[in-house]
Amino acid sequence: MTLRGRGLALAVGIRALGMSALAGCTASPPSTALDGTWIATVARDPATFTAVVDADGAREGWIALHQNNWLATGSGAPSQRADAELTVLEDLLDRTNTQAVRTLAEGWPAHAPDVPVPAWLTASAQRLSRVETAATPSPFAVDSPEVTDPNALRAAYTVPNDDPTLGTFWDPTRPRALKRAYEARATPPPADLAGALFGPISVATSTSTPTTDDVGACRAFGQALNGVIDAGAEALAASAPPEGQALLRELGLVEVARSRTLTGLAVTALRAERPTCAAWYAQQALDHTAPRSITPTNSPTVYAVIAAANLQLGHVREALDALNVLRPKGADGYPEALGVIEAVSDLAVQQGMDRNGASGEN
Amino acid sequence: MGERVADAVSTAAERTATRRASWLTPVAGGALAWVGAVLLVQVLVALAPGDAVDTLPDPALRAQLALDWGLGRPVWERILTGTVHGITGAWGSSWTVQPGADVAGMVGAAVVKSAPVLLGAWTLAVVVGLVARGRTALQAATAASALPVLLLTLGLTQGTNAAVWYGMQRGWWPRPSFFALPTEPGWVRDAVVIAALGIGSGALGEVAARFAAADAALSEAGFVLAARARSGSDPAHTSSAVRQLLWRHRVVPLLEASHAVFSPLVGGLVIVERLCARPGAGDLLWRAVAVRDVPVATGVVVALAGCTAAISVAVELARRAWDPRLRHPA
Amino acid sequence: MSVALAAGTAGASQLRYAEDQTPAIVNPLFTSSMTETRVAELLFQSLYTDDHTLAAVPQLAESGELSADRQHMTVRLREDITWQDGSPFTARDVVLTVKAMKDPATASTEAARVSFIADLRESGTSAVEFDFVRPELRPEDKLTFKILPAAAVQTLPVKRTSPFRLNPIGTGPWSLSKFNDDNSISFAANPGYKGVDGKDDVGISQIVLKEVADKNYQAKLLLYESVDALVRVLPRDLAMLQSNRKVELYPYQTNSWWYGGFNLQRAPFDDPKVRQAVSQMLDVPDMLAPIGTGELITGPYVPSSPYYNHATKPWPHDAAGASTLLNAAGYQRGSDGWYKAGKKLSITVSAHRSLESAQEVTINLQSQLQAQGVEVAINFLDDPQWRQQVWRDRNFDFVLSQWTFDRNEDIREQFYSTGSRNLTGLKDAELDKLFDTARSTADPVVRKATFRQVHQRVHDDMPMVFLWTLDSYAALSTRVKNVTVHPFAFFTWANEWQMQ
Amino acid sequence: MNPLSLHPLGTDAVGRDVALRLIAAAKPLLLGGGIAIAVAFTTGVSLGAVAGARGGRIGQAIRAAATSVAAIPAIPLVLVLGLEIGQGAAPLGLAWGLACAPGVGMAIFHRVDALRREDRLLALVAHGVPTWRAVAVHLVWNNARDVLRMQAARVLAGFLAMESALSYLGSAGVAEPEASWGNMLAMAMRSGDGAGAASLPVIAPVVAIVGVSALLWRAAQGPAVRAVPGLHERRAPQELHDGDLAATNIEVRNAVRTADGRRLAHLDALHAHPGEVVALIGPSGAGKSLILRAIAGIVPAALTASGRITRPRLAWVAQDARASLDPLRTVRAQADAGPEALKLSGFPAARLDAFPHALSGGEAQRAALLVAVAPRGAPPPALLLADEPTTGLDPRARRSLTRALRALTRSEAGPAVLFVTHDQRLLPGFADRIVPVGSSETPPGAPAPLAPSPRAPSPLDLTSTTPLLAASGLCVWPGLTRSPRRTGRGAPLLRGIDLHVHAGETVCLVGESGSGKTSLLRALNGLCASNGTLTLLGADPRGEPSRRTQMLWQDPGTSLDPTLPLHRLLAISERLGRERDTVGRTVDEALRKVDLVHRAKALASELSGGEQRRASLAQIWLTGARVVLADEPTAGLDAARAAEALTLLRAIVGAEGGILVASHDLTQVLPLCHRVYVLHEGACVDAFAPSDAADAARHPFTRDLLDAG
Repeated sequence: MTLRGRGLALAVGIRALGMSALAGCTASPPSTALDGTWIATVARDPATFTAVVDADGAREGWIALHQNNWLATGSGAPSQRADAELTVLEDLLDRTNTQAVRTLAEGWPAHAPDVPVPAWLTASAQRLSRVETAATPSPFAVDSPEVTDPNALRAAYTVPNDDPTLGTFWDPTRPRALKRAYEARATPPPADLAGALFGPISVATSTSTPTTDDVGACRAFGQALNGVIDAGAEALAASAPPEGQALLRELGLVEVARSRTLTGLAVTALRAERPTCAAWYAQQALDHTAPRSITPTNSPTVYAVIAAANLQLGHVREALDALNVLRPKGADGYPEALGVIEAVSDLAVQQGMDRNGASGEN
Repeated sequence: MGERVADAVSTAAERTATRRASWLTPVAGGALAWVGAVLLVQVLVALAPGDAVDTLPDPALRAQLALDWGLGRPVWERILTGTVHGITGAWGSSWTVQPGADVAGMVGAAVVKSAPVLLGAWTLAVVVGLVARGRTALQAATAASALPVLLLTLGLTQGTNAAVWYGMQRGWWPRPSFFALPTEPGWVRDAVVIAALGIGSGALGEVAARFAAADAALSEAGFVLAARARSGSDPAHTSSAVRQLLWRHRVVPLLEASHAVFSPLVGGLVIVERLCARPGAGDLLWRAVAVRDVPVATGVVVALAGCTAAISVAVELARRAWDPRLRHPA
Repeated sequence: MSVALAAGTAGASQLRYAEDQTPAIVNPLFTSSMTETRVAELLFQSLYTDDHTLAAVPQLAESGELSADRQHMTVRLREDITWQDGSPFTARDVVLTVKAMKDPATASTEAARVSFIADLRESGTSAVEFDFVRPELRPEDKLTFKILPAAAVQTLPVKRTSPFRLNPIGTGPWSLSKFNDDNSISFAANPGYKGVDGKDDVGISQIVLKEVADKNYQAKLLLYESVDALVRVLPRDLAMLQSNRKVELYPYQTNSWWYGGFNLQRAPFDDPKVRQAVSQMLDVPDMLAPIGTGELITGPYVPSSPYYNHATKPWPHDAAGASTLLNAAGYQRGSDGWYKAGKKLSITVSAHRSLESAQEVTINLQSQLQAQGVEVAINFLDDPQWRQQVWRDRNFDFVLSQWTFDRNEDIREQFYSTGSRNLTGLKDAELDKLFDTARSTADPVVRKATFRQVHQRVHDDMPMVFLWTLDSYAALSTRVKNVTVHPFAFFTWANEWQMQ
Repeated sequence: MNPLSLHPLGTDAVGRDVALRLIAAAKPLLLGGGIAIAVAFTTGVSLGAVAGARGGRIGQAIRAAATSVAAIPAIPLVLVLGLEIGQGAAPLGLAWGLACAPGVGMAIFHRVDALRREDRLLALVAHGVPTWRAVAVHLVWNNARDVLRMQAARVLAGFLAMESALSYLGSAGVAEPEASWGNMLAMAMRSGDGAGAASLPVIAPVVAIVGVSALLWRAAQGPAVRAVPGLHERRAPQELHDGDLAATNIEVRNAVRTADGRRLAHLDALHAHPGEVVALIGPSGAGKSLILRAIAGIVPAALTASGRITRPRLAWVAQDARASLDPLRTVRAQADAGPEALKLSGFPAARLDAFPHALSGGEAQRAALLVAVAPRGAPPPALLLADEPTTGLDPRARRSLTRALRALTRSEAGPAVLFVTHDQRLLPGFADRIVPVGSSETPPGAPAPLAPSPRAPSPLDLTSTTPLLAASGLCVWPGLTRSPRRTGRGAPLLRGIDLHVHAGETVCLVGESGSGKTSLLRALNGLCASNGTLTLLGADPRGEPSRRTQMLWQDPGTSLDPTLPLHRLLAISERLGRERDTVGRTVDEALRKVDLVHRAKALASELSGGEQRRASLAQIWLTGARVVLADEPTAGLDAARAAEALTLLRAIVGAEGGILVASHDLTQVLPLCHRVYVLHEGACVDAFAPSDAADAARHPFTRDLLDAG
């Protein structure tokens, strides 16, 4: 089911809820696998959903959060959630950028022995190591340490550095600077519904989360997870009041929850150095009917995880394909991704230089 | 109601023609028809504009084949050698379907694969045609044969798939072995092919119409009237004597019908085999035409023409064996 | 990162996969379609192949030393490998295979892949010495062509009609067991298979290639579980397949893009103004809509390619602009079309019949152009006609087709003035210079920047209207375990797959 | 704007309106189908007509060629041709036309050949119509138009089925973007978004294909073939006993055409006792045969019979003796031939193992009697029904048959015989009782008008005038030929014939059936090969047959094209007459002369027997023929009708014309003519005037003919 048109639906859904009188649900409904998650609370008692969404006028922010348009969540609870997500996103971009620059630098003599390593590349490598070893996070960015507001930083990142000696190059520390900025202002998410809405859900599954990087085990766990979520969603839809069912259907909350859960699993797997599982989880999180676009089920983090995992697995072109989605189009988008894309592009060119091309028709 | 004198002496020329009623005439007739068919195919292929060989991409293959088939020679010589090859079975080798394979072997195997389907469809058409005696049955047979083979095949395959899948979804039955026509070979696919070919190619309608016409003529024949009169007064006797007489006289229209419907059946074969992905002569012909393999295409057509001629000879011999008027002319 | 290989019990497992057309000739020397590439991957091996991180790893080779001047290389071969008919694999097989690929009379379609080898010779039964045309950095990346048994390639020229195609002998994980009579091909696991770094057992004992011409029906067969794998799924069927838990979608990163190619050798498209006018008449998103989802492109690369120049602006869809261009080119708008010196502007559009959705796109293109006065005739060609009319005789005005590239997207053959696949007849010295600089530099950053300039320049020369790249997915049943799909050859790691 | 209102049937995958394309898709069917019909008809119809008209060796050659083209199945031929001449509706139509040509040709051949065997073509040619016009207009266009319609529908239906299938499969039929129901269906199925067969773009072409092919199949079927009563349904059992037949108020109605069910034949009461011979007599066309069949319970399919009948075990002998024998079995297999039955029927025991088609005329008659009397596997009959068994027999055969029947009834346990005839001369000494049967016009029970004694024509003084037609030393070979001068092959049928006809004279030619009367007539008209001197009005007709002679056929319908109204039919003869400058003879005058003005608009097929005879005489009058050769004009007529026919013929020919009549029944024509020639075993054995018929010098054969009457 394509969820591309969900944004509009959310606005409609909320307004409709506001008007209809919410009859309290009487008999205690049968327990479903999704009990205890925000989906169940929202479906069973839509009033709580409206309460959270209308709290201190942050409706537009919640809409933006639902559509994964994190830079437009304004202020209040949604923007805090957005900051948490952006922290993860920038961390993944930084991880990808660092690995790309380091691999490019280390692989240079093997691929182009006659050509000296360019100055900007060595400078970039030094910047990365210097920023990593800094004790305190004070120098967010080598260029403008004093700026701590992420939006201001990002405004400067739309163009590459223009260094008189090194020529134009993309400063590799930009994603890390943004990550530090978001970490600085991030606050722990509140424990109530506002903290969990549109977020991942934890469900009990028959098999335990795999610990080794074995794609067979990941797939078994993933399929079990899908089974549980499907069954729970079906049971919930059957037992929830009509407004709840409308909410689930209109906003595709189950799909949003599934995607966020799988993305979470992917990020943890990546951080636990299990790139194959990370790539598989991210693949399952993607909604293939709206490929290469940011939608309620396709969050920017999914593409960042795919890029990072594939780069680690050596599939440079798949990483580049995912990163291209984050490329800024017009006003929105993530300009810091441009540097990462150029780095990974150079790596792709370097790896493919010695192969002769094959081509075919149809 | 005029009575007339049977002029005993019909024209002399025709009387001598029937005297040679020996078994030789039909066989010679059939062979002549087949040679004529082979010649006609060669003429059509040679005279039609453009030469199929120059659609081949591979320059080496083109040069070698131009040599093999002597495409430079004058047209009549190509036709002559083509016909001689066609008759002697030296059909050359395939250009592009299975480059290098012997055409006679390929075509022979394909015809053997198609034979059961042809036979099945023919039997279906004749049996239903014979059984459809009553007026409504007759109309039903003609109406059914109005459905072209394309729609019948699609309807049967897609319909069966949808029905079986519906049942499987609801657990009414386990997954049948023949499932997902037409990719799974098996007796169900052959049944669909036979039904579609027998009915769709118009064979059924043709047979039903011929039997109805034969019955109408029989009902006014003198010896039938005599037999009915004879048995009319003895009820127990009514049906068996007359029916036995009539069945003996339905053999001849049966034989004629079988010859007449064989050609549309073979025609429909190409379409049914292609739609049901069932290998055979029709499918091989389609594949040869798709990749411009002229030797295989002409080979298949000549083989099918041979089958049709053989069927006509067999029918003619059966008629002579069954009908004394042909066996011993006056 | 070694992938833990579960000890697959061979068992009588069967994988059925669907293709549009059964390959006509199963002989790697004459591979021309992607179907034949995949079958060759099942049956044959090469000196080096890709590991899971797409890095070159020895397959038939044991090890290789590159000389100091990097222009000579000695490759020692593995001694434990035998052909499927039991004969031993020796250096003679390698030498004869390369000689056959280089033999002009054989006219092998893979000749370009050994153009970097000047000469080679056996040294002993298990070593081969290569001499390269130019110093090579990592020749093992290029020694990835398939090796045939000596018996098949010893007498030159090798003919397409040689009986080898009916009974191909390889060293790969599967051998061709039978051409079934319903136009499908069965492959059986090769007991004597020797895999990369010890992975010798083959997970699936039988693979069947089924020919199903209609792509829409292929998806239905997958749902009916009559087929276990589809190589390419129509974008239209993605939603249907994704919601079904028994099927798993794998993004299949082919660098393939659709184009409308002009014939620059003859009127009316020898005049660039006419070409630009026609391209401005086309509403490309409207043409893409009926056939599925994809991304529009402005040059000869896919957007995710490092060489794609995102700065290039697409030609505007602007009818008025098109009219002025045509007027500039000397055409006047008559009542029923454009006329130049009395002759009506009418073009024929040729399209390949077996290219899925080609009919829908061509008809859309025709209605758009005819709405703006350009008379269009459509000419659907099947394979033999396509090769003869389009490739051999260049007898076309406008051609609609699709190019697929492997990871290096080497478009030189397509746009270099003397390129063997330069269909449009583009002759641009400046562009040739860019290609030469790109090839000569070893600095990846310079090569990336140069190819981006090539992108811009080809966009401006406009030998083609660059249309889009379609999302392509492979779909496999969840009963197939431990699946990793190679982006170009699909079956490279199929020996590790298992069936439940 | 509801999209459906813009596109009633929705749009296809590429946004084209389905309804419009559905109509546009009819173009390949009409274009291709039209070409197919054109090709199939130009080759098939012309060759089929020629083969049908010529018959013989050329006919066989054309049929052989047709079988070899037919041997190649249609669709494979289309594919191979498509390989060469490309795809699309036009080449497809051309190839399909060639493939259907044999079928069309054979259908036309059978129809034209049947007409030729009924001498229809010969009549037209003899009348003066040029051969190609006779074949093309009269035989093919007028009389085979239903065949043409059916074949056209069959070709179109076949083309639709083939074209839609090939277009669906894609690489052979009509390719996109040209519209065809086949490729519309293919695109709809291919791009079905899960709706599958339920979506409009799929249903529309399917309905179109089924609708049109049903219509075409309906047109390709012949007239509604009715299931035949009596063959299939069980009939109510009749009560069965020996001896008497009692039948009262038998009525036969025609239930098909008129709603009121016009009554065709009626009989008040009839009974017959064993050993009795009852004769049913009445003018020809009075429905005698229908009554007989009603009694036997075997009325033709289109009619219904009512009335109370108690019938014993029956036997039935058809009018054409050979037809009442099962052609597939020998006589011995059909009859329980005991010595006593053989003696009664007079069938030679030696011929028992012969097949019916090998028997001579007389033997066939005896065999029919034997099978009726002693059928195999059934009890001997108590009542024998015979429907005009003597018609077509020459006098000697007629006499021996009546004697056999008489002996049969007199044998012990012999059956009663119910005997239908129009020939009263048989009855004296043979029939015990006579039951007259009135036709629908004459009320039942009215006494049959006994024939007035024919008035002998006044003797002519012939010595001075030169004969109109004179032949001396004529040898005649059988078989039609285009070059009558060249002598035929083999032995001549007749040798040394001398005869002449003077103005105003009526001459008769008498001989047994098979003695060559017809061949002699055709030789005189220049249609059969003959040598010796032959002059007609001073010229030899064998060169370019002058149209002074006309032929009158035994079946008057032969020379009348049944599909034309009478006035247009006669207009043809009028034009032929004008070409030979017969001044002022117009159609209206001819109609008045033969008293058919009130039937001018009627079709020739709707005329009664008498009216047809008068119409053919009008044809002859319009051509202004001086000599008329009549072939058996009186056969099947009772004496009165025969006399009436000849007097009318004489009125038409006028005093200065000559008439030559051929007949097998001497006694019937003797009183009506001036002179008689007798043919026997290939020669003219006797020539005499009626007045000295009783003279002793007559040839024994002539005497035999005279006293058989």
